[in-house]
Amino acid sequence: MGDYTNRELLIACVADLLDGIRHVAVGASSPIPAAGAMLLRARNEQAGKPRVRISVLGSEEHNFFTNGGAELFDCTAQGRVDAFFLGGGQIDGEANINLVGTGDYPQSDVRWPGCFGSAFMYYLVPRVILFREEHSSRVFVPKVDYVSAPGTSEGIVRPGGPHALLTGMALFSFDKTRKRFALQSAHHGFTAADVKANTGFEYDAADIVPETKAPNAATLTLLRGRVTEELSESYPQFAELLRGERMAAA
Amino acid sequence: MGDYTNRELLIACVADLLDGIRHVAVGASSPIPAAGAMLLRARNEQAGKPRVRISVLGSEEHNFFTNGGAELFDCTAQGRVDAFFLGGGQIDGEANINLVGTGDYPQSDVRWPGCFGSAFMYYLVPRVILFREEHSSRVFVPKVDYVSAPGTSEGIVRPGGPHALLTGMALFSFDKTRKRFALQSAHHGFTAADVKANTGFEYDAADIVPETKAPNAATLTLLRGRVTEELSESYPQFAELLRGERMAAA
Amino acid sequence: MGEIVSLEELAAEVRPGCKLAVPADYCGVAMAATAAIIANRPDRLHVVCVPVTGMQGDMLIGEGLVGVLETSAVTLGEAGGAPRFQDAVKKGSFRLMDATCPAVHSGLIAAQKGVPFLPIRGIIGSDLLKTRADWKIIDNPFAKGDPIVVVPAIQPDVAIFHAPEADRLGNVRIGRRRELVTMAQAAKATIVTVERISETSLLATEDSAAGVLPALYVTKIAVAPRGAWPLGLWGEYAVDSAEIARYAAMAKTPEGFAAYMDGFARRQREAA
Amino acid sequence: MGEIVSLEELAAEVRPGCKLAVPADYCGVAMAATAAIIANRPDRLHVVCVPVTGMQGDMLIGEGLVGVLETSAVTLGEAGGAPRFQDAVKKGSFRLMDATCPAVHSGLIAAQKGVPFLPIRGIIGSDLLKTRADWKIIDNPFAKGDPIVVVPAIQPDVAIFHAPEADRLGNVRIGRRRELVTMAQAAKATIVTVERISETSLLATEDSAAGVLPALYVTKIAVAPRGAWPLGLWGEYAVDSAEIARYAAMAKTPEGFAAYMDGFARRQREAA
Repeated sequence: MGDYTNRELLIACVADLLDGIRHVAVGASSPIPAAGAMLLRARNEQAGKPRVRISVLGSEEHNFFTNGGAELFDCTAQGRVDAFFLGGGQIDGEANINLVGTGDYPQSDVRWPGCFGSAFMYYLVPRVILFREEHSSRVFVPKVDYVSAPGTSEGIVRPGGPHALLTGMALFSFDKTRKRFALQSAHHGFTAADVKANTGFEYDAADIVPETKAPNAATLTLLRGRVTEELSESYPQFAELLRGERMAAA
Repeated sequence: MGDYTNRELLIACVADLLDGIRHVAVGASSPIPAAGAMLLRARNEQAGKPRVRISVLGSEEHNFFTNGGAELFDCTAQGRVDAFFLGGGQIDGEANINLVGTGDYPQSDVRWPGCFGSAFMYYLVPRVILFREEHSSRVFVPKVDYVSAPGTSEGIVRPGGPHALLTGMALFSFDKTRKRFALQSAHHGFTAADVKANTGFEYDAADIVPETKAPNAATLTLLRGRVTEELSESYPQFAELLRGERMAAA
Repeated sequence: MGEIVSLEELAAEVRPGCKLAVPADYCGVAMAATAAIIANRPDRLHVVCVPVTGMQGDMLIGEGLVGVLETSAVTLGEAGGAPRFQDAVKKGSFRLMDATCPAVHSGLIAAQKGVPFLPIRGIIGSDLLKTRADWKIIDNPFAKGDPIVVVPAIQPDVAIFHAPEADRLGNVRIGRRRELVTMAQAAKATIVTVERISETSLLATEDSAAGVLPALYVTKIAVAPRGAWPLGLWGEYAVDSAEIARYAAMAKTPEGFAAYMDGFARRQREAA
Repeated sequence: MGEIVSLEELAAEVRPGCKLAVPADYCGVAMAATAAIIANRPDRLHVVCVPVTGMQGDMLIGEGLVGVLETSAVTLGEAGGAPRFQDAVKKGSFRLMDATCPAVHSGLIAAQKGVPFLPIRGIIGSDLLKTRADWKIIDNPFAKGDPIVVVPAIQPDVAIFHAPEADRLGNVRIGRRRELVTMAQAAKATIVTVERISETSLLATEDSAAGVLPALYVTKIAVAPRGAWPLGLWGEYAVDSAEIARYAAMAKTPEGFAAYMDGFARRQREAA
């Protein structure tokens, strides 16, 4: 791997994808998105750019909401949440996501927890980043078995939707008009052919797919210093994992 | 006047009109309704009957709401407010009330404060007591100039409405089906003819109109003791007024 | 967000023609800021009273700054009717949008929730509906023969109120006055005057956090000691009834009102 | 209102077939009461999760007491999927009403406000709408060509949660978990277990009052020290992750689940 671990790359990718936002909400059990947001916050602070606000949902300490569980959704509908992360047991080529289960509904063969707020957040957050570390044709399917939330909509008020898909293997952009992903880059250690082999849906790709931009020295310094320290507070296990992987890679 | 003052009679009437309720909301500037509610609460306590809860709106000390200004209305819509008081610059024979003004709307000749919550509370509180001390044909008109809230409704969900009209001179009941008041009694010192002469709308009346039931000794003891003390906390000026009138009448 | 500025800078957020939400007298009225706003003379204001107003609204009307008044009532409380309001109504000096308290709350909650409307019981058969062309009756989609009123979302450009304290992060104590939360979340910008700045975070404990409007919803904050005077501030000081009565008496005529307003900003500062 | 009773008397409020609202794990889950409810075996429960559930819901499902499950998710968090839920879904043991978090909140707010429905953005085009026949699309009455979902009011028969403390008057501390206020106001009856009883009124100061559910909305209260265990309680104690993991492993089979539940009520009491 060399200079950086795969997770460090993902964190740096998240920070880049969030560039320009003022407020991002992340789940208490989503350490990579949180780390990416913290990296952007630290970077903006260094550069004297506008402050990035991070709401860690479900956290007692780092949750600045005071109006109960409905506040995230109200805040989002007010246009005050610029970015959010969604995953899915299945994601298809039109960016439809499935958080419910496989097989025939309701008696799913494999049942996942459920839609949570996805059938709302996906429509209203301007920059939704689809994030799923596992990159396999089990996850990235031609057509999801259940649409928890569709990738695109017509004829309704929908200011939000998918901005990018980030996996452990690659980064895709999404074209809402064409309802189609485009492979932007493959991460260090993976080829366009690896991505092709592990993706169950069709997508656009250039003849030569670049490698995902490596995090630069300044970014790695911030990430390994201040950001890892900040992570230790809310995500202590994850901070340890990052440190461990780094040492193994060094 | 003899044994009791007119205000004491009104307070006793209010307590009787509220009999059986569990929760009443009163305005911070409505001392007679509040006193009647306190009298009922004291009486029920003595008799071992269910506790009466009184919400004094706008009061910092005696307001048990914690969910902001919308809570009274939510609480009412939940069916948790059994009784409420409404007045009006004008009240007509169909129990329509006008809290807005006289003459052509919007450029009213005389403009009152406005509807407040009447266009909601009148529909939803099961037992609304119309209370207006001034009994004159200026107030009790054939037809209100502006309907802040109608006395009756058809074809809509309306669990609430007028239960009685209490004035400084008399007590009326209201028949929702016939949309008509009936004079129940005239207070001590007033005759059926006095009522007739000072009421601008038509109403039913028996040939012989009884005098409003005088408060009994036990009621007066409670009112002059415990209730006046309780009133001193939220309505100190009114408690003084009651004491003064009593002495003048004795 | 939640930047601490001067009273003048805060007042400058209220621009001509803007939709301005103000709270009821018991919720903390920014009277010092009102004086500062009047000095800027932003006219054609659309004032949304949440859900009623008193001296603040009457002053803005008396100064000729109100183009539209959306309110469930205007009253000086014990001091009686609001004289400049009554006079302006008679003259038709502004567009009047009479409302009923829960409908104002529902309109703001609709904006808070990012929905175009909220249903509300009651109202049907009142004259309010005749004059509020922006309120409609629809059929309850879940039951036959059940007409119900829907009121549109109310999104103020600016919400303004006065509170006991804010912290350095821009969080504001609102206690149990939760309509202030709704008002702030519904509004595009929220400006707040406070008695003082707390040096510790208001979100530090669960107890204090429960009564806080987070900085996320606060645009600008200015310190204005006794900033609600002559009105009161919950938990801090009572209304100055004598002063309100003095206003009520003087404001009965345009001349008396002008005499009262002359030096009001200074007297407001001196009351601190 | 707000009567303090035994845990058994409190649990008896949950009757067969009733609509029972339960909070998310971070809001204070009444696990001691859940054990007491299970002892009464009230079946055909319609469980409304506000807006999701975890171990509590999984246990009620595993015990065969759930007839309808209305939820936005069921998960044991870090311990993974909810095994009894997953198994029951596969077998079709109950009627499933999959939801999305803000729709649950909106349904409860509709009941809180006494309106038959609330509009909500999003949802259109998801498969949720296909299976939620009780959700409808209407045209926004204020704009042409703007379809919007409306969800009906959710009025639970009983709402139940666990909180740090109540006072002798029946007021309950809920801090900033305001969905508990909505849940309680929406419900016909609300039962609450608490860590302790406060001898001073929780409404005594503005600060404490801000985070209080008033007694008016509280039917019965029982003291249950460590009453959320093995889940955590905000501001009091953390989740017992090892115990949740033990449950997750054992509940993978009906037999393992039965073994776990055997003596759970006793272990719950002993955890205090």
